[in-house]
Amino acid sequence: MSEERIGVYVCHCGSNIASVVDVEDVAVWAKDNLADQGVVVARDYKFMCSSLGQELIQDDIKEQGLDRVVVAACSPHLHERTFRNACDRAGLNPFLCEMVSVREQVSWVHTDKELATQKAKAMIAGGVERVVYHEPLEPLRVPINEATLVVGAGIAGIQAALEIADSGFPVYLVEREPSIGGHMAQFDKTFPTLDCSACILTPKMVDAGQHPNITLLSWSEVERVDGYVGNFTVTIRKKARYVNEDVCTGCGICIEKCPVNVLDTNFEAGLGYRKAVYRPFPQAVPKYPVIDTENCTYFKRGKCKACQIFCPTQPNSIDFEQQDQLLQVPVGNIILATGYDLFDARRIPQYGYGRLANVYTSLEFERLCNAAGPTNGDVVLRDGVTKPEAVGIIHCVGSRDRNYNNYCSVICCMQSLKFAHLVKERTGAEVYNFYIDMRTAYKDYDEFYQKVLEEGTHFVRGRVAEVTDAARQPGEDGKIIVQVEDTFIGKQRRIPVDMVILSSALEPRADSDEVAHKFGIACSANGWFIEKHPKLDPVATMTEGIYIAGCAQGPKDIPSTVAQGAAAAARVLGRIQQKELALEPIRASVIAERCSGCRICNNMCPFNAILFHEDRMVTEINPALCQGCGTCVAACPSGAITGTQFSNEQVLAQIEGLLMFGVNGNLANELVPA
Amino acid sequence: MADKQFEPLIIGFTCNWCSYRAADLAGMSRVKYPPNVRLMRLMCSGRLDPEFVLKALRGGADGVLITGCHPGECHYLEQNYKALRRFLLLRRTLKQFGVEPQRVRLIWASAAEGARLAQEINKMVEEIRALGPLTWRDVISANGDRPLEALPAEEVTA
Amino acid sequence: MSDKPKLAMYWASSCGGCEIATLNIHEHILDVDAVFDIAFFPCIADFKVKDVQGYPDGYIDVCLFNGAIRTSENEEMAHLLRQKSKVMVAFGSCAYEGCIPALSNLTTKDATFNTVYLDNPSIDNPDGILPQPVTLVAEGTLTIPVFYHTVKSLDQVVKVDYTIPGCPPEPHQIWAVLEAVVAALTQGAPLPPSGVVGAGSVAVCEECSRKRDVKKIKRFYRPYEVDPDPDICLLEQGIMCMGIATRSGCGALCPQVGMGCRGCYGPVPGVTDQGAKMVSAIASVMDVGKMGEIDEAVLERQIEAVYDSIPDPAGTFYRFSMAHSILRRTRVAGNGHGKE
Amino acid sequence: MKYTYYPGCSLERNAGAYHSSTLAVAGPLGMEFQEVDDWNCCGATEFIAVDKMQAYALAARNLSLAEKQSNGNGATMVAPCSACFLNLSKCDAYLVKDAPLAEKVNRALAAGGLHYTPGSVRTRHLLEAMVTDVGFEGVAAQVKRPLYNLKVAPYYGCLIVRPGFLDKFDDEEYPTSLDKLMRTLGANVVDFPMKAHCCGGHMTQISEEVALGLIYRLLKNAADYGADVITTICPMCQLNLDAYQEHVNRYFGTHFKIPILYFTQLMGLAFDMDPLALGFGKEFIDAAPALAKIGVEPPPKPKRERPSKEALPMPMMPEEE
Amino acid sequence: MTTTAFSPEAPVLARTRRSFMREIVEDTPGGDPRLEMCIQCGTCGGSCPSGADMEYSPRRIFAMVEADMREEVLKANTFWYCVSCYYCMVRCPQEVHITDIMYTLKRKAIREGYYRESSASDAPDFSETFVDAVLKYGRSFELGLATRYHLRHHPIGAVKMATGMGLEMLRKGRMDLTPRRIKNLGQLQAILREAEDVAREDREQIGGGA
Repeated sequence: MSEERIGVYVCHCGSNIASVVDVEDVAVWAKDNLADQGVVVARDYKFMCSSLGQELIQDDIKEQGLDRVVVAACSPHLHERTFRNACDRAGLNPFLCEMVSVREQVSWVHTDKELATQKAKAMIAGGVERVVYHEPLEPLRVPINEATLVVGAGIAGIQAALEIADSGFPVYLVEREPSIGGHMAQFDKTFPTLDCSACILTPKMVDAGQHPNITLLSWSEVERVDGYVGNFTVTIRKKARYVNEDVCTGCGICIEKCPVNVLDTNFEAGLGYRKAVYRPFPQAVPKYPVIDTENCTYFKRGKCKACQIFCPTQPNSIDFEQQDQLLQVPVGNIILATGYDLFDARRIPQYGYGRLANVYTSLEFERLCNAAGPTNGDVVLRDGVTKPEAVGIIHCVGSRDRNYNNYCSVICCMQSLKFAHLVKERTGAEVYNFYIDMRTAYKDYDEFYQKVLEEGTHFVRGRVAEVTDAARQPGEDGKIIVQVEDTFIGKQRRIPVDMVILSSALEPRADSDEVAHKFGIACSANGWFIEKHPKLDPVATMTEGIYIAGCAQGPKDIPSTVAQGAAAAARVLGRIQQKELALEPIRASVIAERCSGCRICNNMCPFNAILFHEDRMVTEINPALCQGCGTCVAACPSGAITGTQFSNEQVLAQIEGLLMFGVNGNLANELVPA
Repeated sequence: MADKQFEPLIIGFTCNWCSYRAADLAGMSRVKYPPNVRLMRLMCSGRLDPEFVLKALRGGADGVLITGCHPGECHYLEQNYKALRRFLLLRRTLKQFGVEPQRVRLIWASAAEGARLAQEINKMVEEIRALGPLTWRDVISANGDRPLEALPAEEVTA
Repeated sequence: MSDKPKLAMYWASSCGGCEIATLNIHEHILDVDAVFDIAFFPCIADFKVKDVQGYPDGYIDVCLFNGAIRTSENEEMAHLLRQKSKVMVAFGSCAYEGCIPALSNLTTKDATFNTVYLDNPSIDNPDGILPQPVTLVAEGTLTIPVFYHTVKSLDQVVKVDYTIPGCPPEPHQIWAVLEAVVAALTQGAPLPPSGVVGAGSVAVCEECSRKRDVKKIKRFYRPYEVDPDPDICLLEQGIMCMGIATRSGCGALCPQVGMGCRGCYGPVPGVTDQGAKMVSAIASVMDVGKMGEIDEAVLERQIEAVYDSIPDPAGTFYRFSMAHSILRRTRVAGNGHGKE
Repeated sequence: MKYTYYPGCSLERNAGAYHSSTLAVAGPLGMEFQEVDDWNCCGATEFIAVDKMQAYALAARNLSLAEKQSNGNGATMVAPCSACFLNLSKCDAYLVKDAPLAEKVNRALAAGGLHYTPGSVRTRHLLEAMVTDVGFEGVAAQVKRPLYNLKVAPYYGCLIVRPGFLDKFDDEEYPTSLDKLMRTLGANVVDFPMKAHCCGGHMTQISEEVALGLIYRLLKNAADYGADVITTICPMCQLNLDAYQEHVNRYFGTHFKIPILYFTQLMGLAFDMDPLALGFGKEFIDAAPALAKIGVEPPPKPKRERPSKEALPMPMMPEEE
Repeated sequence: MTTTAFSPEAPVLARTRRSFMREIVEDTPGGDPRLEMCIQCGTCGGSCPSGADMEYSPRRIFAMVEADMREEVLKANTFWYCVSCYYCMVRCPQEVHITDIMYTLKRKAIREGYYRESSASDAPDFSETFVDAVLKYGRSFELGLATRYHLRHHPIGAVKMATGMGLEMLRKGRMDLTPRRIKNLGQLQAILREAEDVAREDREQIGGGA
């Protein structure tokens, strides 16, 4: 009979656990069968993490004199802190609490109730056996670096950076393009209020560019991330601009004089041109241009130098010898706001993009509408002159389609309604919106739909089958025909139009996996960064100190993006205000009297925490440097190194508990003395 | 239980930073895998003491799954390389103990590879199901260790 | 008989080295004779089993039991002596943890018989006769002990009070233990707490005078392949040395003379499985499989190539501790394991 | 390369020109065909409409014969007819996917002493095998009389690209392999947006009116883009566009005279083979006037029209990138 | 409500009530045809080459199936007008196996006789004539097929055929006057007979299959 007094708490998690695991049975079983291990109380409860659930544990600790607690609920990465804090409040050292993940590892991944229940029992047995060997510990405290890294300077990143900088803390804002601003800088009007995108965005860009607390690193990318929450070291590649930022005044003469015109597939979405030395748009922040070495005549052929010749600054701002720079910055927290890519509409050939001149993508149309765009805001056909008389707008291009992306891109309905309005306003053309479902669920959104209905836009409920120039009926010649089943009348229709706009899906960045990897976070199957909790912790990630905001987390509109940027900033500020961080007290230490000085462990530590004392011929571990991986513990052939929280006793006991049942319920474990 | 098909029991050691999170992710994405595997958390695959594996096999596991971060991605920089070296020497040793190599596996699974982890678990369960039970208890109490009088008649020769 | 305390020493499955070591305590043997009456000691005096059976329970004060449990006779004698003795001492590596006899746990009884009685150049056994537990002859029934499938340590069949490790235990240790017992018996001094006695509590390295550095082992060499540097840690020279995982007490005899420690004192206190610890420690310091090499197949190939220089890992790492290890023996598919 | 060859019912008669031209060009391209011994009908689109199990057993008999003929070496079976290709590859794919179905089909096959291991025979369309295995360079090497000036509309129809059960080799909406093959022969390939649309299939037998509408669309589209000939890869497509062209003209009051030729016939022509051996003359719409346009000299490169100053740039297509 | 509802493993069948839809799903080969995943977007109806001539678009047929309108569905001409172009199937955003479902509906309509009340009541006979030829010879026989079918349903067309296209086909050597038989016809017929038996067993077990 164990001397410990252990309480076991089994969470239903609503029905998340209880629908697969018979939680009541598990609790009864634990009380009846784990008494020898010291279990004196076992309860199940609807939501263990709720305040009532926590109080249940606290009351038991006080009233029943519990000295160990095992909570079988979700992953410890989610609620370990919650339950530890509950123990702490009840006067029990928080590290005497052990969590068993019966949601992520049982109810969510198994379907057979009987087997899942058995597995839950075995896992709880493991937790109980283990917790016996837990020791009261004090968390390690490390200072939090006050600086924050924000990756991606679209509206989400800008918002987050400004919030933090305004609070008086330093921010490194890294953007891989030559200018900050992101997709929002490309837009013309923003729904539902139709205010001008540039008018609301550029002041924020200027603020971010000039803020004394923001170090703006445009044309830069994060190379690697080391360290951990509170103490990251980030290596940033500042790509060569070939323009000396210290001297350049941003006068733009170099751009004017550059003889090379380059199709701008980036900012102008392929609808306009830029020079080989360029800034993406006139209001770019920072104002310094960048030389595109792929297209620059000097870089290609070794002559030209027009930009340098005409540069009026002293010394000359153009520096063809400039090299990439690697910067290392220490930061405490990181916000990823890396945005989205637009679905490549050429992947749906039947919509004709790339083949039929007057099929446009949504981004192309934004540029077409934009007063600063290639047509100065004239909505015209690809010939640059003709105003369309009829325009088709197709929703859900590449979204809600299992052949491409099975999610809803959220913004397309509203964006398409905005396009319908803009087309009407600029051309007076007949507008047809082709949609599957009209999704206008947000403040003032449905009102906008009403307005577009009032304007006389035609709404055809049906997913477009194809867009073709193969005329076969009178009135189709010279037009592009949108073929669709109008599902309300149940008939196939062929609607001749002059222009088609494809509301393309938002997709995760092509390199989102790579980026997630770099920062140690995860992507969902669709490729979006995964938040810590979809409802309750939407901007944190499973990796402490890394936050996400904006479309990198999933498709969303500008209001939500800005809200997330601010939310991530608030989380970071909260962290910074704590000044120091409580770290898991997971550390290795040498029992000096057991150490024979064999030196096997001496090169186990990449953090140089292991020292050998030649004089005493024993090894010692510096707890300040130790990160707690436990590699030296496993390596020590004399068992002279122990690790807190993951001692041999704890692990071996847990194994024993886990093996209490076979998968068919028969007793698997033979409790033999080794 | 004789009428049920053999269901292997597998103990899995996961790294706190990658594979345990992969298991979390598998859960969050509702990827299914058989309940034959019971995972426990270590801070790093470098913490894995070969004793843990032996203990699991001895205690009734039919297989042991060791998981860690991909080479080059260890949260502690390089400890998974040590885990790999230990695993390979342990595997050689276990072979001499008559433990088939399929029973003790090392796989790399990043925090993003929930589905892959589930796949590997599926695969391993299938493989071990095909190999049959290990039941080390029976290995130790094998025949010949019975008292004289319990010998069957056919072993008594003239 | 006098009322002196009674001493017994019995050999089960062992080589006899432990008896030699016991007699090798030099002039102290006279003290032993002075203090004890010998109650049973087949090596030096002619007692019969039935003599022992005739003793009342607890008649023997101290029984030094050496040798592993290999046959039914070994086991019966262990039970008998346990019953008749106040203090049971597992004496030497065989009784403690199986030692060399238990290496046969890496194979099967059939394979062992095959090597011993059938397939060996020095054997002349044309009829392939193998020992049979029971043989009927004209005169009646002959029985010999059953040869067990698995070799066990003494503590796996009876309760053991003290353990003296070593193959064999060093004479100074034996004397130290006997001295303590004698002191307890003659002067009423307290007995040491049960467990391992007469040995150190750290690893052999503690007693080894070789110079040690951070370990990076490129490959291993068999003893005949190299002429070791006399001053540097053998392991660092690629010579397998179990000293790092072996209990001290011997004075690091083998490493001091250029032979890697074989591990006969068993694991360091607090460690269960000496072999597993060796696997872990050795693999940890192999200088192969560098950071940056991320092609798993290449990595594996490199590491496996280095491990080829350890020809018999189980036999090496578990040379003495097989019976006491976690797994205890090998598993041979279809060869009598599991229920028949 | 050696292939098991499944000609299919159409090639025996109606599409005799396809058969003879296929065999004629196969030789120089190094494709060796061994016909499946005693093959039966693939079931077309009809059998599955009447009886599921029989339809799968029928197709599976061919697969089984091909498997047997390959002696377990993993047969590659080439079918020139798109419907045969679809039926056989689909049968195999579904037997792989649907284990209970495979078990039942094998029970049926067993009644004839046969068995089929799902996945063991890979059915490929002739065009796919040619462009993948021989390749465009291999074809180019045989071209002796390039089809200069001949404006060809490459017509794929449906079943070669849709739904694409195994090794999808070309886009299901806008395939290009036949375009490239025709360019390799020196022909002037016209854009033909309807190149993967339906020829009407068996609709000629169900509702001639509907069928003629479908055929009309294709002919009009090809004519709108100035095609001299339409080249096909499927006997059904050829039959519908060729034999019903006059019906279309009568019904719609049009005057189409577009010969419908198998791609292998055009290949043979470019390889300078005897037109008779390639089955020319069997077409309803006489090919001679169109073929007379084939020039000796390559046509001058069309001048790239300079876009007007105001014109906006077009997005680049993947092949241009 | 429970998380298992979203389990990718949970078989679709388990979610479907025993209904007309389930009958169709069970009788469609090649794995789950995903019929209940239809979101009524109309991609199929829009893509269908003969969609304009159908009484109900495929999308609408699926809605009717969902509504258990068994008779109306099986009497429709929709699936008889399917030309097997597979456009609907590759474009369907929900990956419904539409073409295969059309075949299943054809089989059901024939087996249960509803086709007679369809506006395309002749259509099945074409298929059956084709099948008969294959059962008889092992290969298709165009002349036989054409004449028998047309004589039965379009006598005037048959005359036209005989004088027009048919004659031309014969003259150009594109049509046989006599059918071609495969060598081992007995084997094929035995296989097809057995297939029919297997199918019958199946039907008895689950009911309604074709």
